[in-house]
Amino acid sequence: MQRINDDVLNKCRDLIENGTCDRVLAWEEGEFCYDVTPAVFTGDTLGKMIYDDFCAANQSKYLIDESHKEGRIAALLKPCDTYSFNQLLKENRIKRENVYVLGVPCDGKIDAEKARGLGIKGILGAEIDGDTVAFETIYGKKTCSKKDVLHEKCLSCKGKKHMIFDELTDPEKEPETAVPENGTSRFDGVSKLENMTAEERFRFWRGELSRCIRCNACRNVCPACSCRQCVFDNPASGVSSKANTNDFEENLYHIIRAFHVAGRCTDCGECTRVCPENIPLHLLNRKFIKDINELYGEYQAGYDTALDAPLTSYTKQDAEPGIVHERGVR
Amino acid sequence: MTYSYYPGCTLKTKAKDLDRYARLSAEALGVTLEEIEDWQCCGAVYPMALDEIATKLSAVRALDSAKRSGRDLLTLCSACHHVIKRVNNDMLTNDDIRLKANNYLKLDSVYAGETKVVHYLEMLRDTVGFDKIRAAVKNPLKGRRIAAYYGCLLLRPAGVMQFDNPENPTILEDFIKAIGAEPVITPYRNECCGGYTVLEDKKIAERRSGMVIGSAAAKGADTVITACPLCLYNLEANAHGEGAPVVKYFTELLAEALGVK
Amino acid sequence: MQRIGVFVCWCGSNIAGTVDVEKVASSVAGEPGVVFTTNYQYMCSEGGQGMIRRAIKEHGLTGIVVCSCSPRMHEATFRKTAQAAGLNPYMVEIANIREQCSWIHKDKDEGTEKAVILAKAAIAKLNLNKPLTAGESNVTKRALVIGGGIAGIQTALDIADAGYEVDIVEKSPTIGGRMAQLDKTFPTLDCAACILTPKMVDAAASDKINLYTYSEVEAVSGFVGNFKVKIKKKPRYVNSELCSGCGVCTEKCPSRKAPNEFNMGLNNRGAIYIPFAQAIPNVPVIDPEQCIKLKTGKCGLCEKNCTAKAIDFTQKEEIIEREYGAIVAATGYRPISLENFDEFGYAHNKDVITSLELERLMNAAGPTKGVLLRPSDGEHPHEIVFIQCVGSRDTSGCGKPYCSKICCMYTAKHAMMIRDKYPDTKVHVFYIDVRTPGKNFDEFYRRAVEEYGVDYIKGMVGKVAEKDGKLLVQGSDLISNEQVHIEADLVVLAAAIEPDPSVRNIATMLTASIDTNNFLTEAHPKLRPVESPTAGVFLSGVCQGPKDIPETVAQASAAAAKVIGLLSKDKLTGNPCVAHSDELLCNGCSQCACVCPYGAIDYIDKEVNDHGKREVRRIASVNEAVCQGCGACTVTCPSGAMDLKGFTTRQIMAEVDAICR
Amino acid sequence: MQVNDTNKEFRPLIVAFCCNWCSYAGADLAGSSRLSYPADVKIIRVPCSCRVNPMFILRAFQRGADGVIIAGCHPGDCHYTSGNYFARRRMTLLFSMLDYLGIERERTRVEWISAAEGAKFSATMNEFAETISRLGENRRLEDLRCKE
Amino acid sequence: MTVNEKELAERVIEISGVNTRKCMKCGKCSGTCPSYDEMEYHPHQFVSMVEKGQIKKLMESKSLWTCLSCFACIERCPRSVEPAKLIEAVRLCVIRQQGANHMKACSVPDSIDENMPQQAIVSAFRKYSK
Repeated sequence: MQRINDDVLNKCRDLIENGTCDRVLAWEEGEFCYDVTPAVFTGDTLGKMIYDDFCAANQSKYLIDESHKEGRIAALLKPCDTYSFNQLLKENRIKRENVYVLGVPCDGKIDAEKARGLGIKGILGAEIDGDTVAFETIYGKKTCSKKDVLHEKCLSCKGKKHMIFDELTDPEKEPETAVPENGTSRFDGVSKLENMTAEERFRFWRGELSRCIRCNACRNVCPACSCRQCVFDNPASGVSSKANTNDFEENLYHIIRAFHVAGRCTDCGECTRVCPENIPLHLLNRKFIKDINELYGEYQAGYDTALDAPLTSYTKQDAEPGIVHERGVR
Repeated sequence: MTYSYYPGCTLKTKAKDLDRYARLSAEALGVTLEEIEDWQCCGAVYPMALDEIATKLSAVRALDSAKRSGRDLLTLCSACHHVIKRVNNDMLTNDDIRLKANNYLKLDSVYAGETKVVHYLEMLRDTVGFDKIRAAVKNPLKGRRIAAYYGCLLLRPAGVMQFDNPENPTILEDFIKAIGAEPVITPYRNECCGGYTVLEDKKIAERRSGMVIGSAAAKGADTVITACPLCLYNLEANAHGEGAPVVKYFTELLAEALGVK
Repeated sequence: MQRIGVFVCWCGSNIAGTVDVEKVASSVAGEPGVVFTTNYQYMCSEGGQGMIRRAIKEHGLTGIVVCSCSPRMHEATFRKTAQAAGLNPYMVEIANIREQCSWIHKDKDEGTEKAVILAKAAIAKLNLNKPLTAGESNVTKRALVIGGGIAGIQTALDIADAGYEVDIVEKSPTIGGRMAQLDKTFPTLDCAACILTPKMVDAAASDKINLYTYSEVEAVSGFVGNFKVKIKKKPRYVNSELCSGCGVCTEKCPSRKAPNEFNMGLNNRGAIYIPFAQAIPNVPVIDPEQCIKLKTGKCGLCEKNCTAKAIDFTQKEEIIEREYGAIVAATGYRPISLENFDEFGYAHNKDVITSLELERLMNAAGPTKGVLLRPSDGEHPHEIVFIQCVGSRDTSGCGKPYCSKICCMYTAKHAMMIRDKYPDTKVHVFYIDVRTPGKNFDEFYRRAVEEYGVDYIKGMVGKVAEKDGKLLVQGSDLISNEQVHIEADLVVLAAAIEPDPSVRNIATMLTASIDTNNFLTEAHPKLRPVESPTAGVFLSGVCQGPKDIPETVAQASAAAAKVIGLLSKDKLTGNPCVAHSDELLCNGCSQCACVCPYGAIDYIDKEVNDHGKREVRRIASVNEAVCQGCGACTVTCPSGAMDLKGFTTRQIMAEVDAICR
Repeated sequence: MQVNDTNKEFRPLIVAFCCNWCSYAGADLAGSSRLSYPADVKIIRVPCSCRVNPMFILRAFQRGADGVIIAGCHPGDCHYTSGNYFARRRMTLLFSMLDYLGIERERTRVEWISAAEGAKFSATMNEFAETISRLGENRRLEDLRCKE
Repeated sequence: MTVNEKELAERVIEISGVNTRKCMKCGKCSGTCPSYDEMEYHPHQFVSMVEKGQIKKLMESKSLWTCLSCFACIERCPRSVEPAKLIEAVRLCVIRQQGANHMKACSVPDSIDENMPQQAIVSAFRKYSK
């Protein structure tokens, strides 16, 4: 199966040849077809560049460093990546003039692990076709329903519209507005937890968070967790710790991490995607997003950089913290 | 430009002129009005009570029909416009009404206020443009002094109707200028004609409409125009005596000016 | 490692009655850093302080913990004590074992146990204290007043009187503001011009006051004591040095189409004009929008007729840069636009006017020479209706939610003056409430009713309709429970007032906050009513909230007193407990600046050396003279780059740890 | 044999963060008015409620606190004009998150106490200490703390 | 206020969606009302009487049937109180009772003439009966 659309590749080649950019941020293949990693290409290495239905990573975070290098880089950004990109622009982390945003369309990205769970093994390639996915495997062709193999984050896709771009590779496909894929169901997971008893919630999170091995993958992939030095790595902060000395540590770590990105998290879902222990970390971030939406009005980080962020603004009529108590036992 | 068109009951019976001249003029101006199928009476009054759902459904059906055709919904009768516009606003902003109405109707897809409701006059102002109308006029109504009568339903509540400044509207005056006549402004142009109470007690309408007509006459208007069949009825019934202006639907004068009457 | 001394006070029996002070002293002796502990009857007494001073010297202490009353009581005392013994005053921590321990607990064991923990927390914090020095900055001994109305003039006069230089920037061609437009003033009915114009003359004559009329503030930078301001001087096209103020040019000007702003558009003025006879400076200005010469190149009649050769069509806009130690906003107000209130017929009826227009119609220097005539036909009105609260107390979105405060009183004034001058005139006032708090205010209003027979109707007007040259006023009379219909000749609307729209831009430049109604916010609603939250910026007059003239003048003088207090200092000493950003940790994300109420955080591009790697980064930089030390930024900062001196994250965590141990 | 500890009455550990301008002064007033509240409440002075970092609260729990209360100026009365408004949002979200993690929502609280409200300070602390005593030792956080 | 009246008042508030406490008693609604002289209780009284729970008096009043639903009181109210919605809610409390229609179908033919538009008849029916 083709690993990159000719138009996209040619566009990148043009951008380098006509001097607009000198590098391209895209993906390269690893050992297996689904084992793809973000990588920077120059004119010479463009041939290795890929962009297909396995390329799920949020590319925006790489642009913090890349945009501070000399020259200009073309970045293949999916619609969801542009929210993070915008948020980083708002926080002055990216030098806008050094990035040429090439908006690429996205039909959702395939989680090979989920496919393997369905018994589809030995994957050689895959392509989304409408509501199904066609796999090419060493055992022959296989198909399955798209929603069964999409990444968790794609199941609550914010929509197919790019929030910011210099050029779209497929302007025909660009919708006028961002329509969320699954409407209101994005917070179902959070609501389900909210409706449990405190005891059940406690057991749930204990079960999940106790698996944390503090590999920091969630932090390293998160575009909002882009501090020059993380408080948890800074001995002077008083909370640094590499390994867990007790069970509390990972709670502290994950709560503080979620708090630090509250109001800035675009809900890109990368934390959950990369967690080797499959901890549903996005449920922490989404809890903050849901609370913010309910208490302070709908807010989508990265949607409009001119809006005040919920935690750096206030109204005099804001709910009192007691509202947490008043909502009662759920 | 093509609109889904909702004529309403009165325009099919007592107010045929309002409808006929609107259609002729629209054609002359290159606007297509496609009457929606199976429309039902809008109910004539907007049910203000929050627990009234059934009485809002016919408006929702019309709105949904326009949504399915992918077009804006054009209205002409002031009452229909008022009802449909306000019900649409409910569907857009009131979660409870939206939920209940959709539960009743069981439409193919949820209707949530997507349709844009446009009054014929708004179409003239915003889509065609009064400048273009002025250019299209074949028989300018020179020398005619016309008082616009807005009534209540087009203007209020302004927050929902979004039609014009509710106390100092200009759309009909601009229209009058566009067809070559001179607008006469009367302070009662946005005061009630007496409305439906005429069924019970003609005296209220007599006083209210008499005031409107009297004021228009005192300011030298030869014609009063309106977009509402009930206003026309009340005003006409009280436009007697010497120097009383005639009461017409605005579409009739438009057709006359465009030379399609 | 610190060398800490712990001093436990008995406070007579206040502390010692419930807390075993000796046990407290001995229990903390083994805490990290503690090298000396003692207890004494009254630590704050000269004896106690002497004991502290001696111990500091004898034991080479680097810091002291005093276990005593609330730091709000004696922290300053013990800081001075420490300083006298050569310690940095910020190497002092207080454990509050009186108000928050001995006074509220009865059981001695319990009290002692808690006192020990509080002492340990203070010791833990002190171990992380660093000597702090307050920053100092110079003060430019000059003030800027933005706005030349009565508020700005009064503030400037008071500042000048104290011997400081002060500049007034006024956007219109003359100072005087709204008060100059008024006829009489309540509650004494003295003429506005008679009491205002002498002040205008004083301002112009003062060698300490410099007027920039027809000028606007273009940019503000810097901070308290050290503001840098760019002032844009618009071209008058008249040379002020040469002009004699004879006014011939204004008479010769053939352009007569411009509405006269000073008369609220009730008549027209020329393209070259002096706003009013007592204008200061008494120099005409050419309105480039109206001037035939400037628009077409032809005309120049004014130039030909000017014997002083003062007309100069080549004048250009000028930018002046000046430095100030303090800035006072006195930007004033205007009546709201009435386009949302056309039920009262303002748009179509010339005889429906605003109260400010009535002021001009009643004024001897106004368009009717002070004779009350209807704008439509120049006839005397015989029946007049006043409508109160037009756009005030309106939460529907059409008007303003607040009470405009001045309308009740000026309407009583108008009604009374009309009845006095034209006793055959009937005057009705539709009111919702009559609000007259103020010295001699209610008496004034009652005079209008009782002596002058003004008809006050409790209710509101719903519609004003014109009929045969009369205005039919339909309103409710809630007392008699009827709808009243009055055939009036003139209707006067008490339009709500709103801050002058220029305030938005000025607030942004000054980093002074404005509320949802665009009024400038005060630093504290009760205790700091004339200061803005931004240090060095003060508020004068209606820009802070609706006010009448006496209140405006009082606030203007209060703002001046604050300015004088600031300018009288040679150096400003800051609060050393301010935020500080670690340049190596800072992401430059700007979140801290979003929560800073004082605009104390700027971003600078600075070359940093991050473990050998040199690069230019965008980093937060706290202006210590402006920061007040609230700490909002520290929590917003995800990387922990922002910290608060005196209350550092590690210090507070050390206290938490000590308490929870 | 020693008597088992469980017989001893449970005394909670409560950390109170008080803003310098209102609530700390309110605590002083409670003291000078001799309005008592349990010695279990230990006050940490901060310049403003907006200085309270969620990390401080978690740290307190980590180190053994059974309840944490933050007291600040009433909304609209902040010495720094807006600090408590920011604190209000932060703490609302943090408390909601703790609740979401299954930690008893009663263990955290924000109260607005002015310098004149000595009685309110005392009443609040009495009531809060009672609530925490009733809840007992912070078992759930104890689990988190991995105590034996 | 009887228990029954309290329930009625709550019902009126609920179906009208009006917050009577927003009223500052300026009387602009009554100053505006074109039907004022036809009414026994006037728009501003509707607001205060609903607030006080005096629904029965209102239900018996002819004011209910003379409101023109012209929305002028709603438009001009400086506090967005919407008195007309209260009048409609009280009217509904009446006509939703069994046999309490203000207008009966049989009486209609007498009141109409050949020019009267359908709109008038439908409107009156909607306003006066269930």
